[in-house]
Amino acid sequence: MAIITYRDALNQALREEMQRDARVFLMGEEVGVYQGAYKVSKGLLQEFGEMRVVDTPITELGFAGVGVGAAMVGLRPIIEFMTWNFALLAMDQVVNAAAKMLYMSGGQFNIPMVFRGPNGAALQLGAQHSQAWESWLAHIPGLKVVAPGTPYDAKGLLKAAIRDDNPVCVLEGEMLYNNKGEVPDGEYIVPLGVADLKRVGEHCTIVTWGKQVLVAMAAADQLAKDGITVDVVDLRSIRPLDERAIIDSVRKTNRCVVLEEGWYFAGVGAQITDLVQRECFDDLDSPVIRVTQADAPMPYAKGLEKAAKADMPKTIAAVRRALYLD
Amino acid sequence: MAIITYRDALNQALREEMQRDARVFLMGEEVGVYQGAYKVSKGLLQEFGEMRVVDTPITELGFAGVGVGAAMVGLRPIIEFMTWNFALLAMDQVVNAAAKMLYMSGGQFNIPMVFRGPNGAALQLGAQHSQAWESWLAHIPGLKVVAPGTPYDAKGLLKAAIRDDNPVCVLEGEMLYNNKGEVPDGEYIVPLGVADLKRVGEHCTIVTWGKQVLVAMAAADQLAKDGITVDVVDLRSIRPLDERAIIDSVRKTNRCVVLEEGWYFAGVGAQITDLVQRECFDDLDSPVIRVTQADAPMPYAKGLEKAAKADMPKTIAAVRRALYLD
Amino acid sequence: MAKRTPAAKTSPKPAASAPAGDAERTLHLTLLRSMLLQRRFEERCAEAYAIGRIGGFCHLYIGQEAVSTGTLSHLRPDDYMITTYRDHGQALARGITPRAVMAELFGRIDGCAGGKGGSMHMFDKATGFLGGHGIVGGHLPIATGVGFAIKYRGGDQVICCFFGEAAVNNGAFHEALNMAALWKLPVLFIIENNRYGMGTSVERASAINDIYERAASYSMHRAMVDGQDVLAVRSAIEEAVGRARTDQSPTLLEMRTYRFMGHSMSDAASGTYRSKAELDEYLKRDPIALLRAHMEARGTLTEQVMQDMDTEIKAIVQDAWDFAEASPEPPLEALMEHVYVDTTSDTGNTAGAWS
Amino acid sequence: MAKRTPAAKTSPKPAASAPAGDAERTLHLTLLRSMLLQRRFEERCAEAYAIGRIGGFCHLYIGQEAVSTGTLSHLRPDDYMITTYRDHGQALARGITPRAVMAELFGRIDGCAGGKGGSMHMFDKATGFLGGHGIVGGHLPIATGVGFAIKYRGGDQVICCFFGEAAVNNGAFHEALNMAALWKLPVLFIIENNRYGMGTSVERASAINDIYERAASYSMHRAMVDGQDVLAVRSAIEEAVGRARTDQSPTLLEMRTYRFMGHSMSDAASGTYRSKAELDEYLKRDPIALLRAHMEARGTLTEQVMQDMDTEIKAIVQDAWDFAEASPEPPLEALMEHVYVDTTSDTGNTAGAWS
Ligand SMILES: Cc1ncc(C[n+]2csc(CCOP(=O)(O)OP(=O)(O)O)c2C)c(N)n1
Ligand SMILES: Cc1ncc(C[n+]2csc(CCOP(=O)(O)OP(=O)(O)O)c2C)c(N)n1
Ligand SMILES: [Mg+2]
Ligand SMILES: [Mg+2]
Repeated sequence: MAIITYRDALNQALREEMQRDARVFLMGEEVGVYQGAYKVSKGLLQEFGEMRVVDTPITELGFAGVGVGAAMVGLRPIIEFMTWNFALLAMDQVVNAAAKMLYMSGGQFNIPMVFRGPNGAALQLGAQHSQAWESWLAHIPGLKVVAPGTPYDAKGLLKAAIRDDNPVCVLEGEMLYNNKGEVPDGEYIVPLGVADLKRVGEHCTIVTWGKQVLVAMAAADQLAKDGITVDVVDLRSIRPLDERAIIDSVRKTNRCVVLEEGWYFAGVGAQITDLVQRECFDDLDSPVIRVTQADAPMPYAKGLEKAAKADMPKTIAAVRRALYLD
Repeated sequence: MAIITYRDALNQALREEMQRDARVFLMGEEVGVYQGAYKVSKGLLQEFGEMRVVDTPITELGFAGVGVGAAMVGLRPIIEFMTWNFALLAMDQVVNAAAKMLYMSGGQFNIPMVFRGPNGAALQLGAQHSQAWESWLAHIPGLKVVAPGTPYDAKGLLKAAIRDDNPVCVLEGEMLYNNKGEVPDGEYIVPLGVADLKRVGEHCTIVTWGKQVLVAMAAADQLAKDGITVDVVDLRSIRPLDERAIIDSVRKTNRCVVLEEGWYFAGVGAQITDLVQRECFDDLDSPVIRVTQADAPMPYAKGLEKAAKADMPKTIAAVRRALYLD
Repeated sequence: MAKRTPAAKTSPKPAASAPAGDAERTLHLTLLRSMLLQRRFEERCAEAYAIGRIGGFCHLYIGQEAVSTGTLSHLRPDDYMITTYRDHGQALARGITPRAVMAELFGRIDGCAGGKGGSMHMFDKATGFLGGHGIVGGHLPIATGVGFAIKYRGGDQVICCFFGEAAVNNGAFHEALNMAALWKLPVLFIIENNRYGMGTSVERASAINDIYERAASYSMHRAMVDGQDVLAVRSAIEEAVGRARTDQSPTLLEMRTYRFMGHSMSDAASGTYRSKAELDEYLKRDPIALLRAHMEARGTLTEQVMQDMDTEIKAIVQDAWDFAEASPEPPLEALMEHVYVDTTSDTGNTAGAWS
Repeated sequence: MAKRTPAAKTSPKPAASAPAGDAERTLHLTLLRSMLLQRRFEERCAEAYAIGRIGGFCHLYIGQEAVSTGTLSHLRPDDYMITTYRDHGQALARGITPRAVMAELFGRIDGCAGGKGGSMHMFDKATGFLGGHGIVGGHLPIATGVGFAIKYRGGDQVICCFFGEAAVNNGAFHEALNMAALWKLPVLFIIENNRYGMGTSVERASAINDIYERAASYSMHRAMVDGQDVLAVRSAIEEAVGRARTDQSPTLLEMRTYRFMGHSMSDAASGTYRSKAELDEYLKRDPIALLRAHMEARGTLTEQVMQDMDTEIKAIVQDAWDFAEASPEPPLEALMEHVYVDTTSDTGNTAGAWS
């Protein structure tokens, strides 16, 4: 097993799938000559040429729609949003075109495409560049949504997303691109809709995804020092959701904390709470507790930004609260 | 008290507030010469002239932004979306500009503006014209979101929204415009963030808002015939949310059904479930049950559309399930 | 109000005195037939809407038939097209059967979108009909994407994209045209300028009136066309299609036309935003009447042929109605079908065989 | 690569031989001073970024100072302006103090947005600085809205809206310009064409290269301006502002300029997408050097004056740095402040007094 970065894992997934299938192409801002704003597409223009690695004008609505059109007639576009923040401009194409086309056409036109890019906050990027979109995207039937937290999952999920015949949103993490992890040398796929129990414990379940997986793992380490062990259920896919994995874990631990990067109101965490209180009503020893970003736009100032984020201390506090320890 | 339509109630609110404050203007597609796609702005062009009742090109992103700009320098725009479906194109202005401006500017620029229009499905309008947006909008800190279900609330909430110094989204109902109800002759305001207990009962709480209020009331009537009485908590405002009203009711009835028009995944209903399971953990005799639209784009065919909607029979079934009656 | 005459004068037109060959007659009859089918079909739609067979929003095409007919009569079967919610006429002109279109309008299982799309969302994979779309401007980038795919695969197909003149003010128009021109893609952008976007005239929505000139911003070929003259439409399309096939470059065509009905079934034909007098003026340039007169002048059409054609078409439309009415509603299981497909691309496609 | 010469040649420029009056000298010194302040300030920003005092994305303005300076030196205090994330230079040119700008960059409470906005989001109500905005194209409709408000209130102010050349391909540009022209609003749309949007040259993003010609789509006044020549910028602005004040009509100006640094702090000045040779070519037209040479030729600037000015400015920037460093971080309570205001409009405003 090679130890590579999350960035390289994504790059491998793109390269392998483009080699495997001539219908697959990558389009977005700065994916070509610039080699990707975050260098995820490094080397691809050189290998695959201008027709398959396409730099676009700054037109998120436009090029998302270009992807939809190409997908309608048999290509398999990968649309890179430089960050998902800018995808806000493209939501009409994502929601009204990509997600609904199959249904509106009575099953005639499926849209085999991927929308991908970094999601959520990085460091001090301010209010307009620090938004986590999974709660919006997962709200929409017709879309699939995945959020890998490790290099292994990043490669496997992106490959699965590219092969899926539906529109799949891949939420990456700018802060994850440099993280390293084990990635097998051979071909593999991480199927959509299958959670991964990243850690096994007894006292509480932490449900999370994407970059928050690392926060949960760090919290788990810390809690273990006080003899508190937790299941960390890494959803990996938000839609389809592996309800079974969540339910099984909570039925075992009888307690649940949901850790998410974004805002709390009608967030994905609320959906998981809804599931857990319904399916584990008689199993829960305490209410489901959610850890989310502060309910405010993201501030620039370092200290405020830190205070706004759903971090390890808050996660630990939530687990302790679920255990009635504080 | 006069008995007037929901449409006329909104029209009165617009007229009175425009008379009261020269800074208030109405802008959108067909609001002027055409008198409003749904005639909500009837007569306003004639009374207030072209500068205050402004027909726009079909540019949701553009004219929403025009509203933001006008609000930044002291006007109080009311932006009408012909329907909220088209507001998807304007989300960048609603979310990144209107909702975040006050925060990004460190408190210098508040945005006193209203975004309004019909939300959700009407009859057989198909996948792209039948979407309920409250779950997206309420996710965003910086926005307020209201959804009146009656003519009385429509007038009072719209007036409050216009006077509020923050951006407020008013979700109306195309199917409600012709509904009649009592509206006082004199001036009144329905404050944002205050729910209304539209019906008092014992056995279960139904939490709802907007056009689903009528569905809940009809279900309550029906249930009463079997001796089951319910609280109907009409939220009226989704953000700010009257958490107290929900909690108080559920602590009394020990059961809760949330009825919403839109999709279930990370919907407003999930947020309310999250609240209830947390604040009423020891009071609940059964899990919170949600009634939502089918998890699919809206189909055109009459029968399918009916089956997709969150209707009275489904609401009744949910209440009975909460009471372990079926 | 009208800053321009109803008919544009720049379009070419065969001289009335040229001898009429058989081929010409056949072509003209085909065009006439297609337009008449659309007309009669839409008239019955109005009736079906009134009695509740058709629901939702319903936008009739009456008055604009020369645009669909002139354009689509020139496409190859393997070409593509995409359009707005005002899509019945184009669906018929492209060759979707009246039965499948009417069944879709009635929300039935035999509809061309299985009853799930409705009036605004006709689709037909077999004829490359990539849908009627409900968000103004939304399908323009999709058309650019189809053009991209054609070039990507090295084909010589074209994609025809229809939209109303109100869409030219929308950002999606700008983004779609710029990319189509920048990348030289075989896309025909066809403005159906019927002078109004709902109740807003082009002059009250666009800072310029000759909207085809917007193409200059993208250094794109452009022309204004008399959209009531089906032959003028055809020759403009011929030129544009030729350019698209050989040179893969896009064109913006402004077809000046008029809708003889209200915007949708809930809108009166005249009154609020346009006068009866204006409507009457435009009614004089009914595309069907114009072609008919042209053929009569050339001696290629008799009253009898016209009447027979009309009778036959009425029967076709009645058959479509009967078929639609007999077609079942989709079963309730259909509600949750087509949200996702279950398939994945298991084998890949290194050969570049386009499926 | 470069299809055009670095300097546009169409702009007016005072003849070098005209006698230099006191007023002229004062003006030129003011312009020079403003540009130099921006330059020295940005140089220190690069330093502050390198040592972590400034975080996030940071886009320097070096090379483009003639645009901000020439434009804003002509505005009245009650005019408005709005810009992109590349906003430090304009903030200074508009008169926000270096202290307030630097404190904002350091994320401190005395910053012009209380530390909440950061590099990309400078705001200052007092000077009508309506923000630096982070979504490309997003602030253009906002500018149109400010123009609308000015007209609504019957004022003669103008709003200046700066944006990069890459924004002209975005739908928001199109919608904003069409409405500004259609409604005749006093908006100056100022393209800072520095040839690149990140790593994409204008030729690879826009189907036309003379992008000011896009204004033709809206029948809007337009011009190309040498954006390295602060005097050329000033005279183009003078004309456009005059038109906006008297006639309330908008203008699109394409200022041809160049950024001497990378796109942001994480981008090298040359290498991947532009050559060192190209950069060097443009460096010859440094706006500060150009004005300096012009003044020297006119005998209105000596080496000594220049050095004194530089020394003084460096001290001002150092003071800004010290001030910013001493300014406290916002307290944690600030996190939940400014999400909403608590006020409502209780009294109304029937008089139309604009607040
Ligand atoms: C983005 C968006 N905004 C508003 C609407 C509502 N709407 C439907 S059709 C229409 C007018 C369109 O006019 P035009 O493009 O000229 O086409 P026509 O109806 O004349 O064929 C409007 C405003 C919509 N469907 N999409
Ligand atoms: C809608 C949107 N897409 C992408 C980005 C990322 N981005 C930031 S600046 C930039 C380039 C903008 O270039 P230009 O408009 O020429 O301005 P310049 O940076 O040259 O001043 C891009 C792509 C963004 N901020 N907003
Ligand atoms: Mg029209
Ligand atoms: Mg640039």
